[in-house]
Amino acid sequence: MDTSLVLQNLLTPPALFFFLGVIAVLVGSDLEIPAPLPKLFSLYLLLAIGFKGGLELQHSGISGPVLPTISAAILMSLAVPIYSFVVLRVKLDSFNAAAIAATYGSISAVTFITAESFLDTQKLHHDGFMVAALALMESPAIIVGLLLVKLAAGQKRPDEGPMRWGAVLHEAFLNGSVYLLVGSLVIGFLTAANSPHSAEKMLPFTDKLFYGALSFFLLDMGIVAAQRLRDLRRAGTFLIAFSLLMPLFNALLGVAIARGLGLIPGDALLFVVLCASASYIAVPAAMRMTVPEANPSYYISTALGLTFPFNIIVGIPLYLALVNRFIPVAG
Amino acid sequence: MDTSLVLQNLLTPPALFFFLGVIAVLVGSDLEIPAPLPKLFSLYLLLAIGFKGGLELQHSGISGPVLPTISAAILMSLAVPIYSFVVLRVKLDSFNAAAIAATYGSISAVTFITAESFLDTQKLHHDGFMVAALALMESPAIIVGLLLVKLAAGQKRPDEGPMRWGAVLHEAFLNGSVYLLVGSLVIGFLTAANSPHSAEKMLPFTDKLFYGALSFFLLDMGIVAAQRLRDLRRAGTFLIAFSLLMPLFNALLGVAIARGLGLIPGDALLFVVLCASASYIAVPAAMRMTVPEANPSYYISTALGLTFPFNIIVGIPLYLALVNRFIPVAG
Amino acid sequence: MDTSLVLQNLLTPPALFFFLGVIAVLVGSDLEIPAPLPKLFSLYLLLAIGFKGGLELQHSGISGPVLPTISAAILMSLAVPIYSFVVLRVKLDSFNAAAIAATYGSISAVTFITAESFLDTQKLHHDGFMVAALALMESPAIIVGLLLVKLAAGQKRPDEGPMRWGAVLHEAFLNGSVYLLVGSLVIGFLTAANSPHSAEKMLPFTDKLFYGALSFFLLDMGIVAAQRLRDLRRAGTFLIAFSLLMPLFNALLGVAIARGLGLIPGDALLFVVLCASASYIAVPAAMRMTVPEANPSYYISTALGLTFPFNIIVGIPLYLALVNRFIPVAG
Amino acid sequence: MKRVDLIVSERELDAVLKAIDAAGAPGYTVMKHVTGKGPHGAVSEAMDFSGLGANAHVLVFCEPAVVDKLQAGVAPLLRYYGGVGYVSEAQQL
Amino acid sequence: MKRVDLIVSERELDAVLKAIDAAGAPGYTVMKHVTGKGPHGAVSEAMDFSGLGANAHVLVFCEPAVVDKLQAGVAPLLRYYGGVGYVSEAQQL
Amino acid sequence: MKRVDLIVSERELDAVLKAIDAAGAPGYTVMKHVTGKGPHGAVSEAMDFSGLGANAHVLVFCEPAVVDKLQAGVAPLLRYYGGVGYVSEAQQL
Ligand SMILES: Nc1ncnc2c1ncn2[C@@H]1O[C@H](COP(=O)(O)O)[C@@H](O)[C@H]1O
Ligand SMILES: Nc1ncnc2c1ncn2[C@@H]1O[C@H](COP(=O)(O)O)[C@@H](O)[C@H]1O
Ligand SMILES: Nc1ncnc2c1ncn2[C@@H]1O[C@H](COP(=O)(O)O)[C@@H](O)[C@H]1O
Ligand code: NA
Ligand code: NA
Ligand code: NA
Repeated sequence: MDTSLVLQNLLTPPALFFFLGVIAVLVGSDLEIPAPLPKLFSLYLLLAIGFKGGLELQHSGISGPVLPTISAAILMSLAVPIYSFVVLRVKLDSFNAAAIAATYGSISAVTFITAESFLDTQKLHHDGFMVAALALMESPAIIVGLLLVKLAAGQKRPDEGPMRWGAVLHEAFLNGSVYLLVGSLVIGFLTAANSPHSAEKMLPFTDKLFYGALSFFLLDMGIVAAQRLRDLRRAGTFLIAFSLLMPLFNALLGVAIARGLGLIPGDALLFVVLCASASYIAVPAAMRMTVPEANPSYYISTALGLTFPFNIIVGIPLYLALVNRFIPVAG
Repeated sequence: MDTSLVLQNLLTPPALFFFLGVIAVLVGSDLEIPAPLPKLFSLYLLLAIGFKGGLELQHSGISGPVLPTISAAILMSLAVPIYSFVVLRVKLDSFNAAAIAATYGSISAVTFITAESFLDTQKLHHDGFMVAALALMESPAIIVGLLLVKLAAGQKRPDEGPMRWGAVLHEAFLNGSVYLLVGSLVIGFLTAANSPHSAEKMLPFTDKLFYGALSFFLLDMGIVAAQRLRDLRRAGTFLIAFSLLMPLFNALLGVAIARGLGLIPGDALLFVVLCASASYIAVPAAMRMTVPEANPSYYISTALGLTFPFNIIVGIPLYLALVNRFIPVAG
Repeated sequence: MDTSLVLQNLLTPPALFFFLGVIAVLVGSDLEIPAPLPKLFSLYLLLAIGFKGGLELQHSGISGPVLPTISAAILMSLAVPIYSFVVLRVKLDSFNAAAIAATYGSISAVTFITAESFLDTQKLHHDGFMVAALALMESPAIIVGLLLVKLAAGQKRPDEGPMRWGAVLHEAFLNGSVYLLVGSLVIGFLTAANSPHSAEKMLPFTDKLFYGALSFFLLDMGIVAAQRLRDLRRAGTFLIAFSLLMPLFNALLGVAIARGLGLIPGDALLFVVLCASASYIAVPAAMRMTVPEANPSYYISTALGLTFPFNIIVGIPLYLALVNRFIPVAG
Repeated sequence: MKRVDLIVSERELDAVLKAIDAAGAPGYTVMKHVTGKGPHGAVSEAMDFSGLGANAHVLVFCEPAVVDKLQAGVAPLLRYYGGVGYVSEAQQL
Repeated sequence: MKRVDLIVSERELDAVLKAIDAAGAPGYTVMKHVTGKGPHGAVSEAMDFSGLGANAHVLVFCEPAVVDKLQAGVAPLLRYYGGVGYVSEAQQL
Repeated sequence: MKRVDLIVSERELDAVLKAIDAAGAPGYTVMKHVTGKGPHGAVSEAMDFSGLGANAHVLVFCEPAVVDKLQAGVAPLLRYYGGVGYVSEAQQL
């Protein structure tokens, strides 16, 4: 069953365009999507996923498993960096260990979106409040990462005093992608309640176009991930192993928690994907800003060059197989 | 009733995304939509609004109130700069007064588009010929502005002789946004007559996508307007008062004229919005080119930082309340 | 009949927006679509045309006229550069002759797409495998062009040894546009077979949006073609005559071959358009890289400044008239 | 040889390039989308959606004689419209 | 007059511009989307979708006295975060 | 130290960067999307939709010895393909 799900995932446009991008780099095609076009797609996807999540959240209401699930998600984004840090310190200095740990505590919105699309092709329902969980897992991971740096290291930097908490919280909660995601969620929520007609008029843009735009963007992500994969060779086997095994471990933990929360299979898969994915947007940007001592090619390459493709291609269907195996279908 | 309309407008995606952009600047989020992506949306909106206007103009035909309305619109775009100039000279030199005056004689296409979307949510019909009025109000305002400079000032510039009328008319009638709007209007008009099937094939792009793209663009406009708002503090209370009271005055005049023309409520609202809005695209670009002595932060900040948000948020529903009050419903 | 078809083509949005771009340059409007936005549309069109072709190829299967047609297309892309070279050598040196010859052996994807859209408005069916022919005509022309350079000239270049065949084949088969087109074709083919539901979810992006996006892109192509037209004046009457007569000759040959292959009218038109069009993307890019001695303004301006507009405006309907005249309707 | 660096508003770019051509420069290089700050305040790309444009950096390598002509043709534009121009020494590679 | 060329990560751009203002420079020019290679490896635009940014090239024409202050304010940033800064002679056009 | 400014077609950029690396330069900075005019005519961004590219401006700060090697490795590329290269004096900030 696992292999059949993997195959079904592999043969959808998002995965295939991702591969097309990877292969472009491997065979040396000069295909490129020049800046700032990728930013257009990434802004669009955040806006659309947030807006759709907000609509659904309005329809389903904030009750039942909503608050427990969101709390569990936030707890995971605090816990993952801590145990990841302990593992990573075996081989790496505190700066690099903290930066990578924060990356794995946070999430990858594109992995989440791809999982949603996969659920659609499997005709499995999922709820809008999972987008709220997505939105709330970036900031805590950033904060834990910076706390770890603070506790484990002590070097002075030229242009700052002790620790600029204001700047840290600011970066954690107000970086562009978290802000746009949360903002669009709120807008969707308000619009669904007050102006259903205008919510409907948004759908051709936010909903119909979504799958194609995701596929286009994954073409670029394939190119970028493959470029990163090269960097990773230098990072050595320890990091390679970490970037494949840590997501698996987090996924298993996620399945257990989802079962405990009594989530339906669709929501359970999304929860697991949140646990298992790593951030290559908000957290790296925050780390690059606040922990310049850490080597970006480590934390970006692990999250983007290995964990992301692994999740997109093998992880999502594998996690669904786990969910199908361990989570009883309601009814 | 006014407040209920204001609220209804406030809770639609275009207004909410505009706010999201404003708040991003106020709270210091690093959300940005990098160049030249905003240009993509602005070109798209002009093309789509022109094309749709052309289709509708073909269907409704050029008769009834069409020519009187367009003539009245052109007269307003000539008159507004003149009385605005007189008011502005109280505090400003001729260069700045002329540039700001021209700005208020012209129109804001995005305000117009937002008003159209608002009419849709109110299920009020409006006619395609109003887009022709929109297209024809930019050029006269530019010309009056430059005439005012010419009459009121006399400084020599290094690279030009007396007044390069060719360049002025060129800029007034052939600047990119006027050209694209008028061109798309003509294309829509021709297509509707000769190839209804291909007109239909354009609609997913020009029509279905429109509302979402407008909302996305207003996110950027919110960011830009909020950045401008800061500049405005330096401009002082006189300019702040001008940029809120002049639109109101123009709107009242617009309601009176719309009543005189016997427009239906939908067209009347659009007419009022044309009178009340100020240009922050074509006119500032023309002024920056031809009146470098004027301070761009004055004419851009008033139009974009205050008048535009005022119209988008409060103005449009307020003007509709005025229209509902003073314009008898046909039938 | 010809003139009526020409008129019908002229009054569709793609042709009209192309004109709007041409006129913008002629009247000196500052309308421009800044980089890299045109690249977005060009990538999108290649992705969409490839994906749709792949879907249709899956539905029609690889049988009947598919392989003979594709073989004939490849042969044409080898033959056209050879006889074009002979003609061009009358007036030009080997470098320029070879570069222009390669350009005419290859194809213009946008001309092909415009022809497809024209077929739709004429309600004429065409098959998905024609996209495969499109994809396979770029590479051979590039190779023949470089062989011609090699045979006819002998100059040494500073940074290379004899002839870097690896690089040549690489450029011929892996340049971004060929790669994306072929890749999207394969993805469409696989998706249609394995995940029809997800193929359907791509359609709002790849299909519904297509006509509008093509029209928008042709606005830019009109601007670019008109800018090129100016360069062409310097190139002289020989090149001007070549760029109008060679497509006509290739079209006649194409009609004869299409008749021999027993193609249906829709496929026949596309075959003729492939023969008659010239490349202004992949081949110029390859020539600029590998034959720097040739003057880009010659091979780009002929293909883009004359042949492309000629085909878009007059050629496509004219070729359909030829097809209607010489190809018996099946049945 | 001399190296001339000019920073001007994109608005005046055409006039400046015309003056460079008129001065007989053998070539020039233009970088657009340049931002900055000077006596007239800060220039950003925020208004890009309107086509207002930002600054441009123009680089000219030329003989000293051309610099004198640039001085005559370009400096008045800089004085009137704002922008800066500087000259350094440079040798051909 | 002096010409100062700074190449820094877009990450540090704000801090550098603040230091330039503090040094009393009469103005500066910024070119973004700049890529390159240095002791810390190559910097590309590939991560653009994430807003990570690339390098920026900052150009300052100023008096020698300002260069000394820039030396004090900017050089520590370059030493700690990477990036380069160079000074040449320049004369106003 | 020396400052080397190279303006080349984006087409030759890879070859030029390879030559810079081979010459042992400690780093370089690249600005793309650069337009201009030279003996081979004007270069614009109009063909951008095809990926043809425009010019690139490459900036290298290096020791005089590296300049000599750049001279050997890059100058032939400039002579054959067009483009310009100039050297000035520069001091580290
Ligand atoms: N001292 C300076 N060094 C570098 N660039 C400058 C300097 N002064 C002005 N500029 C540039 O020239 C542009 C126009 O200056 P201005 O209009 O005179 O304020 C500014 O936006 C800067 O990009
Ligand atoms: N010698 C050099 N010449 C020109 N640019 C340099 C040089 N060294 C470093 N850079 C630029 O400075 C950036 C940051 O350097 P770094 O972080 O020190 O590796 C690089 O990405 C280059 O763009
Ligand atoms: N004298 C010059 N000063 C500055 N840039 C130049 C000069 N000559 C040529 N260039 C640049 O080098 C590019 C290639 O030159 P070329 O191929 O020799 O015409 C031009 O497009 C310009 O950007
Ligand atoms: Na995670
Ligand atoms: Na007005
Ligand atoms: Na051909």
